Amino acid sequence: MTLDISRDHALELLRDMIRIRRLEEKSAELYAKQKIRGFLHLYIGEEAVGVGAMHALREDDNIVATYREHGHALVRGIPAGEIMAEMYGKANGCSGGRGGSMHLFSADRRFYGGHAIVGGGMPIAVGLALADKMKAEPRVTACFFGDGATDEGEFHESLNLAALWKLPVLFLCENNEYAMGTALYRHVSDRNIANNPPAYGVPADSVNGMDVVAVERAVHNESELVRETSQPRFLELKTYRFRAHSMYDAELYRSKEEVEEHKKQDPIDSFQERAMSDELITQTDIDAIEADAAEEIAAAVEFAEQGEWEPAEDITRHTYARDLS
Amino acid sequence: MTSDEIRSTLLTCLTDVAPDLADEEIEDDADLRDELDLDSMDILRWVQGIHKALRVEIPEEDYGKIASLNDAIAYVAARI
Amino acid sequence: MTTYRDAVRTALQTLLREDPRVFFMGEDVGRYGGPYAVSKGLLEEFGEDRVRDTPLCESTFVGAGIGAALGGMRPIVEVMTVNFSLLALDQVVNNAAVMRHMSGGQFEVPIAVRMATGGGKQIAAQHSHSLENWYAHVPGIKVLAPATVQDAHDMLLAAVEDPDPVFVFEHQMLYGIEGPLDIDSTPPSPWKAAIRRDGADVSLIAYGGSVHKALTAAVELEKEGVSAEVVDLRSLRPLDRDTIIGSVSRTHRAVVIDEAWKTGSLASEISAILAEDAFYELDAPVARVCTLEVPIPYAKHLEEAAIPQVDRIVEAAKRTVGDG
Amino acid sequence: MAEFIMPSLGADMTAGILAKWRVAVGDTVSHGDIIAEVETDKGLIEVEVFESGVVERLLVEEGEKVPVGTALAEIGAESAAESPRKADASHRPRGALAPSPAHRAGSTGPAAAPGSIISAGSSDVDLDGPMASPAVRRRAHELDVPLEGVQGSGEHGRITLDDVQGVAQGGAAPAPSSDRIRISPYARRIATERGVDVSQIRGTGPGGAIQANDVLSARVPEPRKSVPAAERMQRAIAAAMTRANDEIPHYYVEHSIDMGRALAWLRETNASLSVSQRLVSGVLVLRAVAHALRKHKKLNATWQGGEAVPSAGIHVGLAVSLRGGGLVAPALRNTDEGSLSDLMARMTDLVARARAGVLRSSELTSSTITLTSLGERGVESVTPIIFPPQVAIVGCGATLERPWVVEGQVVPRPIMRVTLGADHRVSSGHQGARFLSTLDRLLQDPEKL
Repeated sequence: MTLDISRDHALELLRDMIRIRRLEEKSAELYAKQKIRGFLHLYIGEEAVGVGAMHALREDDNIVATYREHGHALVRGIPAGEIMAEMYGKANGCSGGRGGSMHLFSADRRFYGGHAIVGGGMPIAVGLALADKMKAEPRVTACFFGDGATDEGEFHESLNLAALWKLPVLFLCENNEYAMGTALYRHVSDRNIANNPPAYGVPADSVNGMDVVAVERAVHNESELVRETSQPRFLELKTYRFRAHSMYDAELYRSKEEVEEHKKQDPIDSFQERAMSDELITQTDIDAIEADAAEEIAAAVEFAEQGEWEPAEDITRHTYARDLS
Repeated sequence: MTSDEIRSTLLTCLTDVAPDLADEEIEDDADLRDELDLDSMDILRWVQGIHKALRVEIPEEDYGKIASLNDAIAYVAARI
Repeated sequence: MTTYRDAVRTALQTLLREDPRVFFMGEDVGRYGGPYAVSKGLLEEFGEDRVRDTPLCESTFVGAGIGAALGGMRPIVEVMTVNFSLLALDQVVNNAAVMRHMSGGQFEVPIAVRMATGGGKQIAAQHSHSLENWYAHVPGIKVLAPATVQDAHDMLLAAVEDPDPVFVFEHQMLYGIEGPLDIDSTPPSPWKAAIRRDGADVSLIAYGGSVHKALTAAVELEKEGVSAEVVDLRSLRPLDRDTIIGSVSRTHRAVVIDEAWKTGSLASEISAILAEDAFYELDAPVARVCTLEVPIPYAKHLEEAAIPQVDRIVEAAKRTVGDG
Repeated sequence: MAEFIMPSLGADMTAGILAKWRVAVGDTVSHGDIIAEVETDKGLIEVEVFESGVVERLLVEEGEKVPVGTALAEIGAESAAESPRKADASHRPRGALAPSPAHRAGSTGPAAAPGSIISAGSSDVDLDGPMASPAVRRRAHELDVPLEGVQGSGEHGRITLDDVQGVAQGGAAPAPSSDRIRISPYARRIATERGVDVSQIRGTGPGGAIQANDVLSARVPEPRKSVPAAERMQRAIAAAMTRANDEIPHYYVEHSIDMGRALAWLRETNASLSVSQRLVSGVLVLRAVAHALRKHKKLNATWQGGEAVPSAGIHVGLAVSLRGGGLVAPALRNTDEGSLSDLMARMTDLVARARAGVLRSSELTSSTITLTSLGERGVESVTPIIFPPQVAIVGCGATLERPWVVEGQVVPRPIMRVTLGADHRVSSGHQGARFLSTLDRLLQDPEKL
């Protein structure tokens, strides 16, 4: 089956997936060297989801993401330097050093944050959609969450409320088969997550999250339906993370064989192969993309290294609109 | 001992008793009790001071004879 | 004279009329007219779009309010009681309170959340607690406790106008009280405490429903020759340290009245403030009159025994002046 | 050449055990390869290398536990020709990976430089004060042993309970400090502001705590340094007298005393004494008042918080007017004890110091009654106002020759008019009158004074 996309678009998709992967690899390295601290959740293996979705959504749409959101932020347009600086905790980070890896924000890009309470971002997405609906804005709110979030009450409440009030939310479930270390079959009664939303009147579908082109098409179709009907929809993106849940994880809960099996479907490798066999791209293109990515990441690290620490005296800034003391 | 020397000694004894008088112009014929506000305790301590400095003993019945500085100078001069 | 309930409704009407960004949602606020009849008639006046009955999902409708605020609206959310609001605490503490700071100042959450609090109606341990201090503990949000009819009106206007998340706690025994309401006056800052009664011997520091008990106690104390000043905190976060310290610097004695449990209460906080910043003004140990450390019981006599009453305030005040 | 270090996989990971090498010296590795397994608290974690090259040296053996940041291996450039092994490479200290400039500049940054972790665990020593556990500090407080002076015998000089106990038993500890006084913070503050000695106040608050009212009703002492500013003193007197006049229900009784025998005895005695030992009549009155108080204890008391508290000793305060216009009434402690000449010496000294303005504060606060005499100025009688918190005051007028009936004959006698002003809450006029007649009787027997 051919990809049925233009060369330019193939290059765009590949470039963004490679950018994410190199950013994540560099992050792991800098974490080991203690430049980055706290929790660090890497997106390696899941790049096709973020890249496909972001390419499908419109610039004016709202994004609510999770704590594994470096890739979404990067493709959404937050500069790699600002992401890296945020992970460093520097003042020139995209959240001024107050958020870190799990809490990337950008008002300019309508990126309403990485949320680290599982399911906690969902009511917010519902509220953003409510605001748009009341203001008659033709906007979709794309709400990313993992399979673990479907266990939470807020998942069910949010589906119900969005359907009841007919709100333009696109629920995007990044099912990577593990809620941290608990396998899907051990945390949900019905492993077919897409069975759930129709009970609330929310149409649901699934797509192979390792296929960037399939993801892009599905998200495009779903988001435009949401926009047209002003009703919520649900899309499950079946994916897999190749790395541990976070850095300090001995991965006692899954076998190496299982990981290796999934790596055969590496979204970047498989896309490269298909694009090359379709003669959309060449090895030279890939080398150029890799070189650009390496340069971009090196510049991002430099940007982070050169960044200033926010003065500790300013710690209370942004707690309130005006300092209370 | 000249009259001036006696006067100077008596004055020193007086300001020992009443330090606040040191800055004041003490008129030689002023009444010590009425005008300089000395009481019997002050007079006694003055008499004790004079005794120590000049070895002149002033008995109680003679207190009336040292009512002013002038009187006291005369009294002491006669007994040195 | 206006009731507290009508004062809140008047404020809601004004807000809905004057600002198209404002909408009001909560459980039974529309058709039912509000569990405390605060919003009676609003649905009819403003329609389903702006007066929204929500499903029973505190976490999600408060969270949706936060999202709508992020999206440029000025939502007013009613939670039926503070006990129920615990279901929404995740959204309050993890989202509303942190959004501005965690995003480096890029996003703000101008939401106003109203809820009933306090005991006195014999509705037992799942509807009667005073948990304002849980909220007042959290930086990033603001907490108001209107005790008067005027404040019930003015503070809701201020809460909606404020760029930060504001939580307004209305004591459920106050909805029926009557008082003057001047909707044209310029209200005092909601973030400042008020001296409700001047006195010389002891400061009775209270908020919300307890303010009225403190005022009654002050009258009783006067009969016994003790002149009590009554401080109404009004804002629970930020706390108006200056007024608290100012009052105690005049009276040198303090009794803090708080319908929450004593342990870890706002009364504890105020006592600590006095120990920190008014230590050399204190002529007697600070006294606290709080709810006994039990779930609020149903039976009338037990409920009354549990929550602060006038006689306990009088007794505590007399103890501080060495007269009890 | 690059180093492969023990990675930090979480903020709570400070060290790891190198469980297994997956490579050997000479192996070529590339970025992302798993080259070692590290045993952590969370289990075995595979560790990747972030450089590409040839493993030149393995610095840590399997099974060894090393801190985060420690160099585990050296990775040389891929082409062996370009990477001659440096002779000094093996001497490089472990964990000495140089911190980046950014880290040096931002020492307050959250990420510590690699290598600094190693010393972090040992730096929890409080260098600002003596090291002592809370229990030791409490015991030291109880025993009033200042920790600063204690030589610690524990580990790293830590002060132990035994150290504190030893100092306490050795008598090195200072006397208990005055903060044992139970007093409200506000009362302590205003006492300091007003110069009131709180050790002289009896508290009326809970558990005998001194409260503001106790301080406010305590007598404000006169300033003790140099000759006091007359105005300031006058203000203080005015305040004390106003309060006394407002608060104390005074009553007055008056008595005329024939001083003939006392003065005659005095003349006789003085004639036989050296100038330095001479007595004045005032000392006789002073002593007589003190002796009379032994019988009339109600007048020798202080009013504290609504009740009269009998004073333990008799300390008559002597009103001394200062020429500048001030007035002080320092106490002669235990006025009823010791010889008359001793009392005279003490009185002389006290008056001299009062005039010089060098009284001790205790002398200004410890009077239990006051004696004031204006007789020297010719005044016939005095109606004095009580100094709070005292409950009585004795005023003497001049001793004047008056017609007096003795055994049916009118004869001139030296008569002194004595007035007792007393607090009606504490004593009655009857009791006051009896005090004055005792005083009269005592002055008729001067040799017994």
